[in-house]
This record gives sequence, C-alpha cells and structure tokens, in this order.
Amino acid sequence: MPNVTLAEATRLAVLQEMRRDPRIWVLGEDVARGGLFGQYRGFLEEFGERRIVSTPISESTIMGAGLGAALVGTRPIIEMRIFDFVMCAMDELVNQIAKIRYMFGGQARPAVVVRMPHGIWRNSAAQHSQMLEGWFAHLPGVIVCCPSTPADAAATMVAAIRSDDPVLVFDPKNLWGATGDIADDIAPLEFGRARHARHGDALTMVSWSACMPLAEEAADALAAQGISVDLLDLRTLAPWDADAVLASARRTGRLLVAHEAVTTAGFGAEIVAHVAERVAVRATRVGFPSVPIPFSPPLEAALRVDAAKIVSAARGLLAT
Amino acid sequence: MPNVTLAEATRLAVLQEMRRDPRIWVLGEDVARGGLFGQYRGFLEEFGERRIVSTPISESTIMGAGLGAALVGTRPIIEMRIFDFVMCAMDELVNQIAKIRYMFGGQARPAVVVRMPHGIWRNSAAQHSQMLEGWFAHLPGVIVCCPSTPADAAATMVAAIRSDDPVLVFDPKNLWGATGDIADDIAPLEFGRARHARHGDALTMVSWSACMPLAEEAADALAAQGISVDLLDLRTLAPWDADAVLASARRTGRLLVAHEAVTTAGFGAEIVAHVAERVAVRATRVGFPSVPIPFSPPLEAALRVDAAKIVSAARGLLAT
Amino acid sequence: MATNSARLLALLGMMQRIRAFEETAMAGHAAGEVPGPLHPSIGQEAVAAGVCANLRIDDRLTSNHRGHGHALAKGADAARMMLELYGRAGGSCGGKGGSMHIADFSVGMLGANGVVSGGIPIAVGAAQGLQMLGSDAIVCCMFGDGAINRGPFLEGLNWAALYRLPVLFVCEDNGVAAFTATASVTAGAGVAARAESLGVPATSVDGNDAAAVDAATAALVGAVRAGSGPRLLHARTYRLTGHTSTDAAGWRAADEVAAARDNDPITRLEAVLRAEGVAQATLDALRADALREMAALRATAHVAPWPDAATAFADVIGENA
Amino acid sequence: MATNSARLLALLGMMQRIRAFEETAMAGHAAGEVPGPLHPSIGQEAVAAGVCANLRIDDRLTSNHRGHGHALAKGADAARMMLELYGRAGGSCGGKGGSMHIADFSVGMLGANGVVSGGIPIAVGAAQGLQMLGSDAIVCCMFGDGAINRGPFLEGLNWAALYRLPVLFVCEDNGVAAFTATASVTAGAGVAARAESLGVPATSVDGNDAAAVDAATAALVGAVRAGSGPRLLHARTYRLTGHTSTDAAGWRAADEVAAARDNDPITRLEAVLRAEGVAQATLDALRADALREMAALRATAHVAPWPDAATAFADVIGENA
Ligand SMILES: Cc1ncc(C[n+]2csc(CCOP(=O)(O)OP(=O)(O)O)c2C)c(N)n1
Ligand SMILES: Cc1ncc(C[n+]2csc(CCOP(=O)(O)OP(=O)(O)O)c2C)c(N)n1
Ligand SMILES: [Mg+2]
Ligand SMILES: [Mg+2]
Repeated sequence: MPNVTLAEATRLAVLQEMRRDPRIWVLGEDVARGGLFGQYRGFLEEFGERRIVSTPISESTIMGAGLGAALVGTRPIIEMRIFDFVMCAMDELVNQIAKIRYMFGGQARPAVVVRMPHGIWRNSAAQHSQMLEGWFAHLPGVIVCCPSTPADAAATMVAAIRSDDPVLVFDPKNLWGATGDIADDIAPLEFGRARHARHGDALTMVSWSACMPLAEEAADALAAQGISVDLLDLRTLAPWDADAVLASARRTGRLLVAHEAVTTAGFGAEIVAHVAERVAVRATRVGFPSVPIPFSPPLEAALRVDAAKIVSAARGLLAT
Repeated sequence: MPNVTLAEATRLAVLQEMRRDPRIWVLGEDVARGGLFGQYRGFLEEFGERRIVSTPISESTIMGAGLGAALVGTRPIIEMRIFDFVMCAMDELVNQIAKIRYMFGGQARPAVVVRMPHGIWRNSAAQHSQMLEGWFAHLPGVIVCCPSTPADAAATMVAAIRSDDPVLVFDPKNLWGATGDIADDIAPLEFGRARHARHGDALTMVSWSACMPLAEEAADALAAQGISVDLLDLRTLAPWDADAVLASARRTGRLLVAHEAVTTAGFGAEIVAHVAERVAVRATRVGFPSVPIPFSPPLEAALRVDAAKIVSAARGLLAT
Repeated sequence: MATNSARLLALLGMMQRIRAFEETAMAGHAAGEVPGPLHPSIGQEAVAAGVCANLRIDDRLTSNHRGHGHALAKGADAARMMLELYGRAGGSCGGKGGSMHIADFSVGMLGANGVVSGGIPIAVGAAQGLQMLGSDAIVCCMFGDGAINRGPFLEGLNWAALYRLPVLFVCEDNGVAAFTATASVTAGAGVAARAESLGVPATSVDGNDAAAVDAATAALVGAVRAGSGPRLLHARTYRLTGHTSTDAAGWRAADEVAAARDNDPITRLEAVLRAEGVAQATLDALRADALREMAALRATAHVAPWPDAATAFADVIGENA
Repeated sequence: MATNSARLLALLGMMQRIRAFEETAMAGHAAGEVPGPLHPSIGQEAVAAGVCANLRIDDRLTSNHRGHGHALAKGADAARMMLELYGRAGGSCGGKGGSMHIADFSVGMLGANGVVSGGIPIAVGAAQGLQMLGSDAIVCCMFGDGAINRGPFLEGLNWAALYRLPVLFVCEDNGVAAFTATASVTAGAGVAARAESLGVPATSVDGNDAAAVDAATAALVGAVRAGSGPRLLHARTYRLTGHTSTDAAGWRAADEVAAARDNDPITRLEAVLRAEGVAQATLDALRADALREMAALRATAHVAPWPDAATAFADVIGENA
C-alpha cells in the first residue's frame, strides 16, 4: 500500500488482525464513531458493537475491563484516546496489568494492547501533550513501543495484537499525518530491534517517536555540513536495542539522544548511562526542560525540541 | 531529642508545625487512629477531627481534595498510606497538582505535602512494595524527597510543610524503626543538598532512602578492605545535588549509584548520565532487576539490593 | 421596570456576552488566529448565567473543558480571557493555559479543567478548606453529564455529604459527551438518582430556562451556605455546536438540532422579557453591545504582543525554584 | 437426610475448612512461619461458602485482600494455598504472590487483589469477554463495604448494567474498613441504594445466615446466567478478628465483639442443623476433619522446599522475554 498516513497504517493493521481473529476487539470512548483520529474508521460497520465498544468516560474501567477480558481469552485493544488520560487508569495499568502474570506465578495472560496517542500537538497545553514513555520502561511487565513511521506503526500494531504480553503503544499524535508505504500483508515488528535510519561515523544519534523526523532533519543538515551521523530509531523502549546503540557508539565515540520528553530522568538517561557504563563516550541529551507544556505557540517553541536544537547539540558534542 | 525512630521523628516534626500553624491538617485513611505506622499517634486528641481527617477509601479524592484545600489557603498533608495506592490518584497528582501553578500562570499555590511510604518491607509483594520515586523526578512541578535518617526525615517534613510547592515525601517503610537523634527545634531541610555520609577518594557512591544504610554498610566493608568511599545521601531527587556528585566524581573518577528501585530507567540513570556528559568517569549502578517484587523471602532476597551486591559492584568498578 | 425583569435582563446580558465571546473566539479560530481547539458552550449559557448569578465573588468555582461561560459569569475579565485564548501576554494565565485552562483566582474562578471530572475533587477540597477556615463562602462545581461515569463523581459526592461541605454540584446535562450520546453509556436513572444515593439531595431543572435555573440555584445556594451540606443541580440543556471548534457536528439528526434551535435559551429569555414589556430595542442592544465588546477584544488580542519566551520557564515551582 | 440438610452440611463443611485454614495459618504466622501479613475472614465464612456454592467451576471469581475463603469455596486447592502463604515451591503462585495474591485459574479463581476495589473492573471485563465468546459462564465479584467509596465501584456497576453483563457483585459488609467503621466514612443509604441508582438491582441478606446467603445467591445467579444483566448481593456480616494477623483489634467495644461471637455463622448453622436432626457428632467431625486437614497442610508447608531463586526472574513477561 503506497503512501498512507500513519493513522491509516495503524487502521489497516488493526483491520488485518481483526479479520483474522474474532477474539480481537476494541474498547474506548468514541471508537464507534471511528476514534478521535479516524484510526477505527468503518470498524463499527464491519465488526458490530460487540467488537467496537464505545464506552462511558470511565478510564479505570476501560483499562481494567480490558485486562479482565484478556483473562478469559479475548484480545482487547484498549484505546485511551489521549495519553494523559491514562493517569485515570494507573492502578489498573501499573498495579494490575503489569504485575498479574508475575504475581500469580505465570497463570495469567494479560494479552492487552494499550494505545495512548501522546506528545505535543496543536497547542494542547499541559494536560493533553505529555510524553512520559520513559516511565513505562522503568516498569517491569510491559512492552513499550514508540514507532515513528507508518510502516513501523503498522508493524507495531500487528506485533502488539499478537503478543500475549501487555503492549503499550504510544501513537505519535504529531505524526498521524506522516505518510509512507506499508506492506499489503503487514508483518509483526520485532520488539527490541532499532531501525538504522542513517549510516555515518562522526556521531551516534538515537531517537524515537515524534522526535525521530526532527533527528532525521538534523542528521541531514549535519550531513550537508560534512558530518555523517549514525542515526537509530529505537522503535521500542522496553525491550530496547542496547546492542545496536553500543556498537554504534563504540564506533563513533559520540552519543546524542534526542527525545520530545523532559530530559531529566527521561529514557535518554538510561541510554547514556548504559553506554557510559560500558564505553568511553562523549554524550549529550536533547529534550524538553523540566517544565509543563505551555499553550502559547512562542512559549511552546521556546521549550520543545526542534532540528536546530539537535544540530547545535551535535556540533557542541563534536567540539569537545 | 536523642535516639528516636524515624517514624517518631516525622511525628514530632508534624506536631511541631501543626502547633505553629492552624492551617495545617492531615487527611488520609485511618489517620484518626494514628496512621498505619503510628506517625500521627495522639494527633486526633490534640487537634480534633477537623484537622485529623480519617477519610473514606477514596484516593483520587484524598489527593484532589488536598489540592482544593490548598487553593483556598489551608496547608494539607495528604497521607497516601502506602505508595502503591497513589496509582489510584495519579490524575490528581500528575495532571492537576504538578501542573496547576504553571498552567494557570502562577496564580495557584498548590502547597500540599504528599506522604507516600514506599519500598520493600515485610514481604508485602508486588502491589505494596514499589519504588518509583524516579518517575517523579521526571515530572516537572514537584519536589521529591527521599530521606533516610530520623533527622533528615524530620527536617524534610518541616521543609515540606512550609513549602508553597507540592512536596512528595517518600517515607522509607523499611527504616521506620531506624533510630537517631533529632533537634528539639526541628529546622527545615534545604532541598537539593546532599548529605556527605562518608569521605573518601577511591570511589564516589550515591544513594538515598532505604538503600542508604546498605550503602553505608558497603562503604564500611570497603573501608575495611582499604578502599575509601565518598558516599553521598541525595535526600532529595528533585532538585538533586548534581554539584556535589560532580565534584566528588571528578575527584574519584569512579561513580556507583545504588537504589532499591529497578535499575533500568531509574533515577540512577539520570545521575550516571548527568555525570558522564560532563566528566570522564567509570560508572555503574546497583538496583532491582526489571521484575515485579515477589513475596517469598528467598525470591525477594535474590532480587533486592544488599550491601554485598554493592560491595561486589564497587570492586568490579575499581577493577576496570 | 420590575425587579424581576431587571434581574432577567442582567441574566440575558450575561448570556449574550458569553455567546458573543464564543462566537467571536470561534471566528478567530476559523481565521487561524486562535491556536488549539475551543469547546464552545453555545446554547448552554442559561446554566452558567443562572447559576453564577447566585454566587458571591468570594465563592469559588471549578469548571471543566467547556468553561468560558462559567468563567465569564463568575466575573472573570473577558479581555484577559480573550488574550489567553490567543496565547498572548496579559492573558488570564499568561498564555500558558489557553481556552481549556482558564482560571481567574481574583474572582474565585479556580480553573477550567482538561480532564473530565477533574474539578470534582478539587471543589470538595476547597469547600473543606473554607469550612476549616470558618468562611461562609461556598464552592460551585460545574461538570457535564459525561463526568458522572467517572469515579471522582462518586468519591466527591460521598465526601461532600460525609463532611457536610458547602458545595453546589451542577451537572450541565447537554445529552452528549464529545461524540457519544450519554444516554447510550449511562445506566440507571441518571445523575439525580446517583446523587441522592450518595446522600446529596438533587434538584432537576430545565437548563434552557434562565429564570428557572436562577430560582433553583438561589434555593440551593441558600441551603448550602446555611450549612445544610452539599446539593446537586441537574440542568438539562443542549450543545448547539459541535464538541470543539473543529467539529461541525454533522453527525446529529437535523430535526434534533432544529428543535434545539427553537429551544435556544437566549430566544426563550427574550420572549419572557418581551412578555414582561421590555422593548425589543433593549434586547437587541444587549446583543449588539456584547458583540461590539468582544469584537474589540478580538481585535486587541490579535495584535497583542506574545509573551516573552523567557516566561516559559517561570511558574513551574515557587520559592524552591 | 433431607436434601436441604445435605446442602447445609456441605456449606458447614466448607465454612469449617475456611475457618480451620485461617486459624491454622494465623498460628503459623504467630509462630513466625508465615512471612507477611494475613487478612483473616474469620466470622465471614457464610458469605464465601453460601455464594460460591452457587457457582460452576467455569464461572469466574475476583476477590479482594481478604480472599482465602473465597478461593477455597471456589474450589482452589488448599494444599497449594497453604504452600503459597508459606512462600514455598508448589504454592498457587509459585511463592510470588502470598496471601494477598492467591489465584487459581484452573478453578476460575482470577485472583485476590491487594488494591481495594481492584477486582471490580477486572470482573466486568471478564464478563464482557465471556459474553463475547458466547459462554454462559458468569463472573462473581467479591469486595468489602470499604470498596464502595472508590471510583471503580461506580464505573464498574454502570458498565455492567450498560452492557447487561453476567456479573454477580457481592458486597461483603463487615461494617469496617481496616481500622475505621465504614458508617463513619460512607454517606447515603449504602451499597444497595448506590447499586440501584446505577441500574443494578440489589438484594440484602443476613450474611451470617449461610442458608439465606445460599438461597439469595441461587436466585441472583439464576437471573444473571439467564441474561438479565448484573445483580448485587449485599451481605451483612462481622469480622471476628483484627484487620490483619498482627492487629489484635483491641480498639473495638467489648460488647460489640461479644454480641458478634453469639452471631458466629458457624454456631448458627450448627444450631440449624441440630434442629433438623443432625447429630452433634457429625457436626463435630466436620470441624475436627477440617482442623486435621489444615494441620497436615501446615506441617507439610513448613518443611516444603523454597522456590528455586532462579524462578524469581521468570514470568515477568511471556514470549517476548
Ligand atoms: C478523563 C478524560 N477522559 C476523556 C476526555 C476527553 N473528553 C473531553 S470532553 C469529553 C466529553 C465530556 O462530556 P461532558 O462531561 O458531558 O461535557 P460536555 O463536553 O458535554 O460539556 C471527553 C470524553 C477527557 N478530557 N478527560
Ligand atoms: C486503594 C487502596 N486503598 C487502601 C488500601 C489499604 N486497605 C487494605 S484493606 C482496607 C480496608 C478495606 O475494607 P473493606 O473493603 O471493607 O474490606 P474488609 O477489609 O473489611 O474485608 C484498606 C483501607 C488498599 N489496599 N487499597
Ligand atoms: Mg455533556
Ligand atoms: Mg469491610
């Protein structure tokens, strides 16, 4: 399928899987109408209201009911609408879904997919723009996915749906409209394997999700200045492709991690720490300052990562 | 006051402040009875049920009501009973308390203290033992305190109560019974200033909360082997004393961070990353593996940090 | 003019200001001047106006995502609100909040909220604080019919009843939550029955009848302020627009929308006033004045300076920064 | 013997097994053999036994922190449960869960829960899954009177009523939540009124009358299994012990406790059976057998091997490990 948007790519992926397996269903607010972003468009008509369940505004129960339904053998896709609302369902996610397999000695199969569209988009301010994906990489018991391309977003959905583990999918809101080609028969993504987006040897750059196109833009700008960047799109944070990052950092001796999220104690810290524990490397991170996300465009722009900030951090790193 | 337990130290600190300022009050489950750990013993008798409010099991509202009460000028101490239950109140903490000052352009004074006794204690298993303090260091808008001694726990409470900012206090459950001296007139802790627990130059060691006594034990064992450790107790993670850690790491060239929490993407990652970005250092972290906390004693022991694990990590670091 | 007419005229004036504010802001949004989405309350103005007419300035108010009307009726400054929607310096929140996070503590408006039912726990806590401080101010807590399916509704009402807190809960029931009819996701007899089961006496009212909302609120506020504990007002109304400024709401049945237009609270209140002998010109002037006021605010906001980028770093925390 | 007596004897046998299990485990805890706290349900056995006697093995059950009785009555293996309390290899959860996290999926026991009301969303979801799969199995969701003040109670009951899910909610009302009388933190008319307001028909029963619990549950399970949607059973009972194995509950009024002892569901059921002509020796044998069974399990558990430390790393995630 050539040139589809990321939103449409995920729609086609879920469609493919739901046609294959009648145990797969979707629950969340406004999904009957096609979801807030059209990612379930036409599903009600094809699958009916038993499999496309528009729910009350009851996030705790959307999450917890998904878990319960998985425990009896169905395969729910839990739609959180916007990431920030998962804060209303954290007991169900953190204390129940992430722990149930372990706590019960392996008896439970919490085969849920939790979709949480995240990130800065359209000046949505502090309660609708957060990026806390790093939190979940610190939480044992869940798979954490942060795709950045239509092909990867589609493959992520297929892998997430087929997984018996809880898979958290952070749909990048700012990239819903990004276009690319996807396969007609979408194969599952392999969790924990980075995508090598650019090859180079002056500097290793690591990114994911909505920051990834900015990293590519920065890498291209640097290439134009004669600096060749080895750029990795992590795609999943738990598990994450430490081997690929280490191999690259060993080669270049310089590591830059860029993410939309707050820098302090973000997942970039894990990457830098993991590498620095093993390789003598010069490293730096580019992310959001420790500030909530403001509404006004110039305020937002002052804080958020862009390609220019990545370029300047990269040049700073190369100068050391 | 000589030789008081950490629980009692916090009790005396809150008592001192509540006697000083009638706007201070406590809300949470079973606080009228003195709290789950006796940390409010005798308060009902002295302050009455308007200031010692035993609430329904309604964590969302315990947290959110605390915020509302702060907005009209009272100074609530929100008691979460056990850290893990804050997962039932994350919208109120993350989306409301942490953001309200910023989002409203500085109008709001969310002067709340949130007490969350945390950590592994008495084989309480996966839903009663979590240590996720690192999450909150990644969240703009809150102060994060992790004291480890009676004196610091008391000083932390005084500072937290007097602060106009939301202060999260992680009471270390495993150290409730630890004893030490506290001042008769308890002065507030300065946030962001580490305690220099041991002076040395072979290795910088950083820890906090219930892991701190283990780090001290390890440091002493290493000292007995002729290895002198420079040991810092961070006491607060947001803000954290990066200057002290950097200065020490510059001197020793070796950095070990030990915490009870999961290693991956824990706050130790921030410390190692921050230092490695600035200083050529050999670093390592000691923490819990990416596994929920099991019930059975030998399973718990296999996973949790102890002094021996810290010693062996330190020796490994010195051998490189 | 009869006292009653004067009061109703004041209500109409506020309703016209709310509508004009939102129509103007929507036009600004359509013209690309206003960043981010707006949640208009057009068609629901009688609830905001009728309820807030019974509040003192030191009473507190918590609101939801659809809060322009609540804020204006509570006395928030329209100029600063418009600047906020435009993200400009001088906005109610310095441009940090935008439409969904309008707050004006100087008039007791403790904030809109981007989380459905997010204002409920805050409201009960504010009431508990006021009670503790010995104040006779009360708290008004506004939310939609979609909010009654989230946990904080149960927790907050139980809490308020338990501690006999001075809270007036107002459920603004427009029949819809975003794009879903709330009847299709709500079991049982509805918000009033739920409130009663939690020990909170409830009153239902036609929310498009400004005089009825005013009268019902007056009685409830009296009881709440007198220390009788919390009350709930269930006001049935209709959202004449889509969910947000970018939603044309084409999915609604045409006859439903047409019927609702006939039931427009502004049209209805005008008819009442005409029957009481108020001249059409007087009524028309209210709308014209309101439109003029808001057009001027729009023009000002559109050319107002942006906030200084350095302010982006301020107000995260206070003295511990 | 009459069918009725046979059924009641079976109930009594189960109640004696539950009590003996917990008394034995408490003794093990007091002797330092059992790590971590226990939440005994001594005095509440008629609810577990009476409810679960009406469930099929493929019906599902979610429980709370006080779940030993629920698990045993649902058919969980007592030997594996005792091993779990002792943290030993072969325990229901391989030693990873302990008392508060007993689960036995092989008999439809989907788990105790350390979070108050944590089982409610899981139960409604399990019911929704079963409905989707076309099964006629139902879900029984047990929780305490303290749980009705948390949000998931409202959300879950609304949800179950809305989708007409096969759930039997059981509120085991022992009048207390940890160390606080629930009456002191609960407004309104209580759990049944709340349930009805959410569209879930409710029945109240004397939870210390095993026969009454059995009969009431039979009717409700029939309705639920027939597709009439969810039902709630409100069973009033009394916790004869403290909140946990380390709480002597000395804070309770002596006369209250004495009255409750007279109302012990086991004593009461024995009296009924005696009146129906069952010999005292038969009744005594049930208790003796139960104590013998549990003592043997304790002895075994106490010397059972610990789980292999390597298992600590297993079961975090499945095939993606
Ligand atoms: C917890 C949460 N869930 C979902 C949303 C997304 N959302 C915003 S408004 C809305 C509908 C709210 O309906 P209602 O409470 O009736 O208010 P109305 O919009 O009708 O005024 C939804 C679902 C949200 N903001 N917060
Ligand atoms: C969300 C949450 N808050 C608090 C607790 C601590 N806690 C454990 S049991 C309990 C009392 C529960 O009372 P109830 O639901 O009536 O059950 P009972 O213990 O009486 O059987 C409390 C407060 C918890 N486990 N979970
Ligand atoms: Mg509505
Ligand atoms: Mg109880």
